Amino acid sequence: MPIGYYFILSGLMFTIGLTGVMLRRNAIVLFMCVELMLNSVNLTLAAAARMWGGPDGQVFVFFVIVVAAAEVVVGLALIVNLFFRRGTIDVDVPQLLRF
Amino acid sequence: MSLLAQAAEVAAGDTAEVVLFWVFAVLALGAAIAVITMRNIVHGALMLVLNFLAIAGLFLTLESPFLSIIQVLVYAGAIMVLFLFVVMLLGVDNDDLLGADNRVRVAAIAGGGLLAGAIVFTFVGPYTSEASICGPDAVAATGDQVDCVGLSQVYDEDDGAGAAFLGRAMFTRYTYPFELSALLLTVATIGATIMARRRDLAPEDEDEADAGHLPDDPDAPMEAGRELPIPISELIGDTDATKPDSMAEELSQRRPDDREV
Amino acid sequence: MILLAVEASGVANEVVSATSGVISLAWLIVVLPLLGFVAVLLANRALGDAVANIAIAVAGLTFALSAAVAITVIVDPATYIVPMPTWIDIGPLTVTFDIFVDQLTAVMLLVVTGVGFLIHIYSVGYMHGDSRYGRFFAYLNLFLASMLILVLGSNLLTLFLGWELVGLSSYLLIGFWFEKPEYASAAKKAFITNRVGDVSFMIAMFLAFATFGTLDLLGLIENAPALASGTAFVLVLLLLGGAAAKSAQIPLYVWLPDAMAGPTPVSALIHAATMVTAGVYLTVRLSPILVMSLDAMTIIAWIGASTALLAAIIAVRQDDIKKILAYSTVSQLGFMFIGVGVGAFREGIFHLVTHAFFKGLLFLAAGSVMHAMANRTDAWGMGGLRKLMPITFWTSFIGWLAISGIPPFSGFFSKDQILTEAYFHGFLGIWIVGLIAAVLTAFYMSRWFFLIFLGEPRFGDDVHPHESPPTMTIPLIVLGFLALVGGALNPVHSGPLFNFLAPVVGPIDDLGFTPAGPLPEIALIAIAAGAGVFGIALAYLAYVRRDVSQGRMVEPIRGPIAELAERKFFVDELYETIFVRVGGRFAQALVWFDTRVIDGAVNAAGAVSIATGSASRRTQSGLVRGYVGVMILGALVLVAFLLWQVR
Amino acid sequence: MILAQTADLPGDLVIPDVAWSSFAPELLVTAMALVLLLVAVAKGRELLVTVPSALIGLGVGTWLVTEGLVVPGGVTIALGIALPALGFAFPRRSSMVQAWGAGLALAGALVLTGWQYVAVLNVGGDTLATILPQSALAGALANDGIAFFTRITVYLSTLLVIPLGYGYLQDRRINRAEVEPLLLLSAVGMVALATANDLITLFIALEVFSLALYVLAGLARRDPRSQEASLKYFVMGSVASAILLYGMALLYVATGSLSLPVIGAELGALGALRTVSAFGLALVTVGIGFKVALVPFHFWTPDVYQGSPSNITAFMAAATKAAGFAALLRLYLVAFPNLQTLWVPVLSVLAAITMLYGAYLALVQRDLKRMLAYSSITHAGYATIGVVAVSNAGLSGTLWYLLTYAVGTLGAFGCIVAIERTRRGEVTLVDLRGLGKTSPATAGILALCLLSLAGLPPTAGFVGKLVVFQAGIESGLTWLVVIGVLSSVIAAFFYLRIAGVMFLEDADPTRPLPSASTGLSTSIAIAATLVVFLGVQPQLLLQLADTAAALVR
Repeated sequence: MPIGYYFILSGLMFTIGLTGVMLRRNAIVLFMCVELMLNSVNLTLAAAARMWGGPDGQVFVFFVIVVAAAEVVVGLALIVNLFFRRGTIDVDVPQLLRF
Repeated sequence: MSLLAQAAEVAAGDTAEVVLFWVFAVLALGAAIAVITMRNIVHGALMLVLNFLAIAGLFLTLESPFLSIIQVLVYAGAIMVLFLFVVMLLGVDNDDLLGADNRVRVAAIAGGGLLAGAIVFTFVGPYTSEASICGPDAVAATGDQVDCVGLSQVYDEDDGAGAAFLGRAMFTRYTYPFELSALLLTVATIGATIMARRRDLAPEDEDEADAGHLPDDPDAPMEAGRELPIPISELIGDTDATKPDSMAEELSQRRPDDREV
Repeated sequence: MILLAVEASGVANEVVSATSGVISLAWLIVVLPLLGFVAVLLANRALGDAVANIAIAVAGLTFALSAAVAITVIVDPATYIVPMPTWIDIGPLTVTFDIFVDQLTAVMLLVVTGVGFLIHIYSVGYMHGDSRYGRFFAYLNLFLASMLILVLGSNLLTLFLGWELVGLSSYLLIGFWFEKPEYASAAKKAFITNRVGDVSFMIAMFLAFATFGTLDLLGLIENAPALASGTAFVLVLLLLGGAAAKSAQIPLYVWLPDAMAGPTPVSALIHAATMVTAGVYLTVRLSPILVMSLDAMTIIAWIGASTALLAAIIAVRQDDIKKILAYSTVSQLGFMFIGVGVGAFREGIFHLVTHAFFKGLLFLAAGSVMHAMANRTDAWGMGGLRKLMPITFWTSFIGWLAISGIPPFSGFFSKDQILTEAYFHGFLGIWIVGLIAAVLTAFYMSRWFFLIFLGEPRFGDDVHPHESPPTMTIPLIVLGFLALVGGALNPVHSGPLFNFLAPVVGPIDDLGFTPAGPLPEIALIAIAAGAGVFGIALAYLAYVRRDVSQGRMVEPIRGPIAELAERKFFVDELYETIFVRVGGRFAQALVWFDTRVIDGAVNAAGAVSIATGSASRRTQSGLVRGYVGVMILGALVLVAFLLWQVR
Repeated sequence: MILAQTADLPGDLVIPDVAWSSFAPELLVTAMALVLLLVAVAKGRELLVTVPSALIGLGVGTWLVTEGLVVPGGVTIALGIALPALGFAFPRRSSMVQAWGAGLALAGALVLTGWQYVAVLNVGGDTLATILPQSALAGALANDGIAFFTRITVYLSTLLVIPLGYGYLQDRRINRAEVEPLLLLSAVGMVALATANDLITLFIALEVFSLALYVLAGLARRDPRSQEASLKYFVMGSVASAILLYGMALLYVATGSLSLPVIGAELGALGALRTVSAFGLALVTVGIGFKVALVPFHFWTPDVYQGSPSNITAFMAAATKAAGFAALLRLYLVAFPNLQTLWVPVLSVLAAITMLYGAYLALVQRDLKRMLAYSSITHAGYATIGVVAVSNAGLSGTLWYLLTYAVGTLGAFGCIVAIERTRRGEVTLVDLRGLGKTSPATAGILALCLLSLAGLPPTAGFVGKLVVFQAGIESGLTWLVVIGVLSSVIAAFFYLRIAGVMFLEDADPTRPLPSASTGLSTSIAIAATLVVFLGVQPQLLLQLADTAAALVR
């Protein structure tokens, strides 16, 4: 399998995640889309590691997973807090800050 | 040699890899699309799990069984459980918040399509030739084609899963980021405790009344005066709204008009 | 030609590093007023009105020190550099706080500190009883320090430092009576107009540094002859941009008339004698660069001439006694720029000095009149003050004749020499415009003088004019004396001031000027003097003979130009339209973009939707996604651009 | 098991020598953050935590001194002694202990940074040079001028922010015990970002301080604006870092390395594969541009700056920008020098748009924090000029500019905190009317800091602009500098407008006067002093910035 197919696949997944961020207003789904993006990057990195025959990419994948976990923890805590204060998880509802 | 390593060896073989790649690729893409289009969040989350699992499978075909395990454990296991837990906790299982306007959808999808096109354009060619098939293949890279080295030779014989391979790099070359990631988790933990605490015992939380100048109802109109930005003519005058709003008016007002005494 | 021969006497100064003697103390000239500023501010509450004495003492000391420095320079002419600590030192750019003293500096020092000192004294009487009396003197000291930094800086950057500080302190002083909103807005207008000039100055500085590799005045002057003419042209025009803002030349003069909102001593000090001359000082200081581009100099001359004419026309129809003086200042500054532009640098400086005397005097006299008239400024509501305020009357009389260019008063000599030089350097058009402006000057100043002092009183019983206290009249008398005899500094073209300044101004003799016509010098002098007399005579016919003192009084000068002049040729309105209205539209459009477009989710993702934006504001949601959308759009553009670049 | 395996491994496994001194300041700050967390948990029994940690500190310090590292040892011992002393000085006031402890740690970190600077500058034959290798930990960490100078800026800003926000947080009753540790940890993350020499370190460091800031922005949990700021920052930040990450992955695809210098070398050797690297470059530009708020990736800035608690905003504005630009400098000058033809025009255009757009929009703001947010966008544009100059002068100019910007903006936000303490809600221009009369000290300092931000001499900001513009001119970017000067004139409008409202208008007697606590006044005063000092006598630190430039690469 030429390695490029992995790159293209992960690029498409990244694009889907990015499109999802623009489409959805639900904060939880939004984070899911971010997770999707991070995962597709992981795929790129793992494929590149295989392509170059070195460990760097795999190590990076490992760290990205750690980062994703940390981000999710904070993000979900934020959402929970937001939900209890304002009763919604629609990212577009709070609009006090503008202009 | 562990079972997983054997599976990886089989998976990364020529024909099996092609088959598995396409299966997992279709699964991953389909699940990803489902995540961003499904209205039910729980379904979406399950689709995300499916996507993660498909990627775990792809890691196998990429000769990285250790990553595959981590992927299943951390992502599909821990992170997704957290997601589902929060979804259940908040009781918002139905999402009717899909961007309401068709135009947004068209624009977003058009943007995504452009990006996807750029990605395909970038990789097709140099990375999709025969030379880019991984392993010690007979086809040598020519022109701008890229050769794929593959991982089969760099793994030690008894390290089928690549854990030692990974660990060696992580604890030598990448010690510092490893330590930093510990810091990251600390920060995340502190952050989550600050954020998710329902009630602060001590120190006392900010009074609800203190924030009372803000409309509680998010749909309420803005406070007067915040609605519009400052007209620029005010920049040169002062903040007093009763003043003439331009320099010229001020000047004309100041002109003494009492020539005939 | 006698006077062309004299111009060849440019002997270059030798450069001396002054580490001992009076000149080595020149840094005190800057530091003293700064300390005075701080001391007055700090002691303001404790000492009450007595703090003014600190400020005055500081100004006096500064003047004494300046005089000592100037005398040293006169006795022993050279360019003195007083070594001071380094300010900035990065790679090729080294800027020190060194003090630069030469003949030109000496002249400026005397004018700034001398007039400054007198105005400190005058302010004691004028500002008496003001609620922020102490603070006023603090600001005056700050201004003095800023102006002296400008004059004494050995580097374009330290000069710029003073340049900005002068702007800042004048901002504070113009807006001193900020209770009236238009005063505050006048202050802002002045500051902002000056900032526009600063852009030009800063770019000029960068260009100079890129060209010369140094910003030291000495280095600039030494290397100036090597300048390519194209660079010189651009550089001089950029410098002109800065100078025009500070010295109120077309098109940036609009701030000066408004600046009259400040207390009158401020108008006299800043807007007549010192700050506005900074542009003239700058151009003369860098005259070796100026002479590298005759085209640019011609532009300067024409800007000066048109400013002189336009401001004079406007002044003819102003009724506010300070506004008249303000436009007259703009006009006289135009004369100085004519001097600079036609290569008569020394004459320009000479006019700067005499102008400081007589315009300072006139402003102070106007202040004295306002003091007596309960702060009225409408000239039509005055009249007959001759008997009531004899000292003010007689000093004003001197000032009037001086600015009108009547021999042997000081203004005659300097103005005449500029015009003569313009003629002999071949600028016939400028000479004619200058003459017209000179006639108008005599006319409107006579109008000013006649309306205030002659005829019968036209004010009611509610005001009781009286002569001002001695603190105000003494500066008047001193300045009156100077305005009377100031011409003696340089009565003929090869006078003492001329020779004194010769080593430091640009080499004019080898520029190949040819006289514009066959007229001899004596004829030119006669014409200039005649212009003044003619203007006065016209005004006499219009305002004295027609019996101004009757109860009803009609402005005799009518017609479309007069109307235009009265509305100041609508320049303010024009600027208002260009900058404020159009700029405002643009800003509103941007804000609309930043809020509605980004805000409305609808429009988030593409330029297509921006075009159809307002129609689809139905959903007010989408903030975050809108932001993300634009970010992604930006990313797409970047990706597209870079991919296109590599292919 | 693992140990047994490593024993059998062939000799290619080299465990790197860890030069602890290379990141001594970060270690110190991290350790203090952890101790403070423990103190917070201990609740009233601080001595239980402080005494053991003091003992550890004394032990480590003594060991360091015997090893010849006198300065770090001394700092460690001093902190060890200070900890229980703080507990005694403020019994049962853990928030005071927190603040003092954090401040001391940051001061210690500054001392250590100074020591490192000296150590690296004395490379000629000095033993210290071996203690501080140019790149520590197998190249994951760069000990160069960017790192040192950013350390100064970040630690100094954090040090000023802690007293600045102390009273404010207490007033609003959001002074949670975790605030100081989070601030310290995010400062560590910022410095780690500035020292990062490979993509992994860079990414993780970025996430460390970003996560901390997401939380800090939402500190006022009952203030809906703070909530909103936090959410917006988080959503956009995580998308931006995903984009950045993808860019990094593409760079890895293109070059096969994660180490910045190696990437730099590989990109030079690359022929036809420039497409992938250009793609990566574009996405990395987006990600970093987001962090430093370049238009059009700036949209989070106004909202987040306005909504966050003011002291956190000050921290974000001053320190984050420095860290972000450090990463930007290192990425573009170390990893992408061979792609100059690609990124110099891109960044130049972005800088131009940023300068004009930020200045123009700041003009029409009423809310002071929002106005300063737009002004911070403008300043990102100015700092970028130094980057696109691609020269030592530009590099040192940018570093120096960020320092001057940091002190100016900290002073300004400090004054806003003082005004905000006496009322709830945003500070608008109307709140400032006549402040020059009623509260001349606050108004004077605010005006001074604004003048510095506007770039008027003789303040720090003027020297900053001068240095950056000069670097731009030297590199032939005259058009960009002209735009910069223009934008600074537009910017002068709104800075001046604030000053005008304060000094040239009458006070509204019903408005409460600003009130400054001791800590707040101290840090505002320090910031103002620095603004003047760096403007009048910039020599010392300019020299540091200059040598900093010489140390890179």
